Amino acid sequence: MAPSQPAHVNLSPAELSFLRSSLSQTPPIRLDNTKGPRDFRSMIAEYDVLPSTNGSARIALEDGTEALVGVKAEVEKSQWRPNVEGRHTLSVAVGVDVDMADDDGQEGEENKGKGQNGWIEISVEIPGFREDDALPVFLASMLTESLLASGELKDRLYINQRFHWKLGIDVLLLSPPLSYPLALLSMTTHLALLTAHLPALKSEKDEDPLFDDDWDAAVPLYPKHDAQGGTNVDKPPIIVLAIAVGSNIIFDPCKEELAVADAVLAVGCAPSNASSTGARIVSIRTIDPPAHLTPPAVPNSMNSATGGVAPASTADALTQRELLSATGVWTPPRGGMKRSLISQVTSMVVGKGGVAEEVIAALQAIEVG
Amino acid sequence: MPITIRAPNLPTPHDALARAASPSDSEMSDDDLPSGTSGTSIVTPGETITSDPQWMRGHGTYIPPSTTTIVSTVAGHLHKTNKLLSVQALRARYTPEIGDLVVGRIVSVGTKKWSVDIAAPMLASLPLSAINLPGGILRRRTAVDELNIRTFFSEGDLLVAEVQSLHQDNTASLHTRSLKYGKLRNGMFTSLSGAGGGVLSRRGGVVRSKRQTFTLNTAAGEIDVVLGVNGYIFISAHATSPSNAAATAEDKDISITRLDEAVSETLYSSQNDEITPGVLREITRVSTLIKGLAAAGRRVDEDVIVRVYEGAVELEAEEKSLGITDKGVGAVGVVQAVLERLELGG
Amino acid sequence: MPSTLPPYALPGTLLGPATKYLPGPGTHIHESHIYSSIAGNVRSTTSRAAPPPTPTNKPPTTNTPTTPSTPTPANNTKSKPLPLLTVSRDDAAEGQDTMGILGVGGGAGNPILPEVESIVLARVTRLGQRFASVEILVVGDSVCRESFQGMIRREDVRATEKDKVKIEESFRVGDLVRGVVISLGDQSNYYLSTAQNELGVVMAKSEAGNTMYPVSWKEFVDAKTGARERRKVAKPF
Amino acid sequence: MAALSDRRRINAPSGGTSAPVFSKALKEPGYLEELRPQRIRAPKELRKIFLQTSIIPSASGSAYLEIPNAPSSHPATLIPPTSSLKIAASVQGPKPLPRSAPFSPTLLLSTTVKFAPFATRHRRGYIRDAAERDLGVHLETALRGVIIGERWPKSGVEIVVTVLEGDEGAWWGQEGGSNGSGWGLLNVLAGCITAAGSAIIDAGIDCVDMVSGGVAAFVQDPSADGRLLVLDPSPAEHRDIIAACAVGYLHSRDEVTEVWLRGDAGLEAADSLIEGAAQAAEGSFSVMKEVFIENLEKNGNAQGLEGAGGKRKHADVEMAG
Repeated sequence: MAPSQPAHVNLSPAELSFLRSSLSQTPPIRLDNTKGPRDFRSMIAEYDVLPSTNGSARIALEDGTEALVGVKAEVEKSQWRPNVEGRHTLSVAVGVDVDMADDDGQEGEENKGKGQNGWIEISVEIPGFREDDALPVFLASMLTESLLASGELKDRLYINQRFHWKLGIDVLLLSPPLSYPLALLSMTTHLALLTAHLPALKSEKDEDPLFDDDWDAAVPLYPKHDAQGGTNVDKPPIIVLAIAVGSNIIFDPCKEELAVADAVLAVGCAPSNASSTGARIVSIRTIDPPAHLTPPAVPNSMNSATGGVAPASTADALTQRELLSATGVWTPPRGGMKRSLISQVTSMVVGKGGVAEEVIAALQAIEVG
Repeated sequence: MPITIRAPNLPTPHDALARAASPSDSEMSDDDLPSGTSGTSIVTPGETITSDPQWMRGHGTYIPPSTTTIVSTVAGHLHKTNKLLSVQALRARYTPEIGDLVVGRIVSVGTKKWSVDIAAPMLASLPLSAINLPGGILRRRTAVDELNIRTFFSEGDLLVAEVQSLHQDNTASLHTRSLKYGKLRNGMFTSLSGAGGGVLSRRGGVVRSKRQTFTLNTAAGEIDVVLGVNGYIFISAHATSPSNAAATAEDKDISITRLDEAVSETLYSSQNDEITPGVLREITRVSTLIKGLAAAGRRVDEDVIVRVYEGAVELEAEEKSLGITDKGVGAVGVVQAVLERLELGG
Repeated sequence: MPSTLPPYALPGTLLGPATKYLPGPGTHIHESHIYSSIAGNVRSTTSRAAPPPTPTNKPPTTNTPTTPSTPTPANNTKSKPLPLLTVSRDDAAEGQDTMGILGVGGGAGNPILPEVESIVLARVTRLGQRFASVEILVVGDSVCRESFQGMIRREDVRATEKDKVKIEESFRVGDLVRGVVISLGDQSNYYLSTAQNELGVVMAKSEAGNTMYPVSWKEFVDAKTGARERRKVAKPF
Repeated sequence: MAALSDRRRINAPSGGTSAPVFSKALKEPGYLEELRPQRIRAPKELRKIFLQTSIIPSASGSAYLEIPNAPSSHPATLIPPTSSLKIAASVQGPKPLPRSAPFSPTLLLSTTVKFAPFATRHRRGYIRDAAERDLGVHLETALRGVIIGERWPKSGVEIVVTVLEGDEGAWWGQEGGSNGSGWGLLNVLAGCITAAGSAIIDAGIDCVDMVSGGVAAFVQDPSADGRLLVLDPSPAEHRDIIAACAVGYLHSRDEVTEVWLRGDAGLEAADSLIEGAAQAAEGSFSVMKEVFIENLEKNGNAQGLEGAGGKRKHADVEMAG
């Protein structure tokens, strides 16, 4: 796993072995036995908690982990860049924009502004970590790349040729990370973005921007309806955490479950453009399972305190340990993840009626309800 | 529905306090309530409890110099024992007391002792001289034991022990010199206090009682529950008693120390026995229920656990027969459902 | 899998089924087959003759008949010893040639860690009431890339009259000590013992800073000044 | 990161120096476009890989990886059309943990990925920035899965990867600069995995397998309408990268220890991207294998008599997926 500090597993080998054997049952027995492998831990969510932001949300998990996200939009002057024709056009970000077949700056782009990656800034703060520690950096970059890949958000930040919105998304974990906080942070960010509003623009074209001071007139950052009046399906991405234990796949693991995982996968997904159901993948990252750092159990046969004989040399110990097939002795997992398992996870996440769809729907329901 | 999201519940202070305070209320008669408590037995830091000099100050209180007023220093329930006034904090770390049965986790291994986390503000210590050494009869420790200290307990290992003594600075010294203490395995650990206390567990904890360890009979088999006074709980598959283990072991030489040997062979094992899936499931069920109890603000003791466990099994069986497969209600949901039924039933 | 072993292997190379061989250093088992875990030459030795697997390979099964969890393949070895597969780097076999202090030829040699019963050379760094701290410089015949922290407890200095041992009469900071590792110890220390005749201080300088030579089992003499200093002296070879 | 500027050294002007714009590019509108490199490799063909181990004498294991740039199609301009990848990885240890460190039952791994200041068109600072830290985490994940850490208790190993020249994210002439959306980082990661994977084998640390890196991407197909899967994409050669994926792949176990996928990938696309990246990693693997076998054979014959110079070896392997 990314960070070495919170990943530090402090469970005894006997506990690890116990957890592993319960999670590898079919169906797996989870730590909270009322939950199935696809179930998320129950949580408490609310939005619009910070009045001085454009959008905010707070989600608390039952283990006490709590995240707070504030989205703040500020008007910023766009950078000017001389074009080859000597005409001034907005500099264009290159990359993920699929729909723009031709972006070499020859065509007029006044009609539709294009956003830049730099207009969105995500910072993640976790108590007990420095800003440049591995965990916050990793979380921030995963959140950023999912957000940038998932749609036209950055294009909506375009005001006119001279100005744009700069979106600052500040993610705060209010408690020390008791479990791997990625999914929690992404859900909170999702909710904050979903409920974020930008003041309505009153000025036209390339004038200095002037905004309506009526908050009721503000436009949502993620409009519910597109220009044609149809429902807009563009929503912020969410990231789902899944672990594999043997052939079982378990979603939203708690700390103890994470500790015995063979592999951990974070899947970022956004609602699919094409249909109202299902989702599409915008990013995948593996996370190092903390089990790699756990101590292997000393089997009774090798422990002088339990009537066994301690091996005389490390070479000997190695042979005995490798031959160990007795169940109930914890051995840290080795190697990686089978590709078939990854595709199983992704299809469970983004398939029809998959986990992503349900989570997005549940978060949507908060705003509606 | 794999995901349950609830709106934050606004605190209902009056209701919550009344319920939480009820056990201690009964022992305090209204007529001699000291002044300044405004009807409830909850006091906050700085609140004057009484200025009557007849009362003596106890834990959680303080008398400002040159006055006779007793002032609370913590937020919690007011307790009165004869003329002694003490305030028990609503939420506090565990303070060890001699004789407490605690569940602890090894934090570090020293040359002659282990440091153990027992949820107290300071780590407890377990000297090498305070454990049962393997090899039968209680023997003196040797230099070899010191070198092999890690074979007994190493970092992360769980153990059940008794608080043997307290030092000046309130650090506890533990011992495991009894066959009922020692390393824990074949089960899982649950914590009701410490860092795990989140939004859902503001109250609750383990009740100090006569019996901290008990065996629960389930359909799948027997389950041992160790309720550490410190809020650490270990639930495991029932260990076959030492005599059985010795009988099953095909030992040829029958000696007096045989029983001890059989014990010592598994005393420091960190290898689990074979546990049937049924037992695994029941162990996690008990652990979930205990967490749910804590989250629902109930104090946890043997009686409550047994009752809630039986209720939950019954509830599940009924739901199954009715064809309800209501997964994902969460620990608190189940516990609350069971408690409601129990209260309805009497 | 062909029945013949490849002459050399890379990590992940399949060497053979676990029922036919025993895994030795440089190998691991994955799904009951033995694979190599380092890049090097493959050797197969029957465990009794070979030096790396000491004869104590078997005792777990013979000493403790009651231990239920002894892995089954190990039981088979009692009747018919399986050949032990090891993968080792070439240059490690030649040892001293390539393992210099400067580490000639990057990556040469197996990284070494002290293990129990290794004879080591260590330099005393600090003296305490009950122990002497040392840094282990040489393990067996190989010079360590970096020194390991070690510790000699007072009771491990001499084999006899342990109670009368005084650390400051046995070692001085800077002495070179030959010792044997008795425990991998806690935290960062390895425990050493010098409680044998041939173990102890092998090289020492006097307070005047001159080299000394041993004169008895507990004294060194300064070659220049003739001053005597007390040490736990290793028996000269 | 700008706030964390390095005060101990004299730094280059903070404005940075961008690639020169020649007057020809301004006068002739089409000229710049002419310079845009085109992919001439087949979609499944990898670039050439050069790998050499044991290059740093003081390290216990080291490797150097180079993926040279494509020959320039336009000799008229000074600016190289594409970037190349040059990575040096070194392994220090396993060595004892510092005194203050707590007991660790396994080998502690610390990975550092650092771009040399001159590694990209725009000069980079001395202090590791977020992208470099992120790469370090990815690399650690890739390596942690192959190392058998339990065999080295109480020790640590430091893996230092220096990117001497990094693949850039987009063509330099494109607006927005050569950084693009950071697609080049995936190539850098794959290179780091291959180089660091070779270095740990060179150091003789127990591994369950050899880990190699590979990248695959979906690009906008210029000829047909739709997406095209290409292996080992050089971002400068592709106008639009839709999604890309880097993996750390274990050849004989057929497992992946690290997946980094970004961009708008559908469901099936994600699977085929990982599949493609594994194929690309297979290519790097065959180079690694050849290098190590050649090393072993040489050692076996010459009994390790030669010095460091004799160990040099050279593998230019033409890869065809």
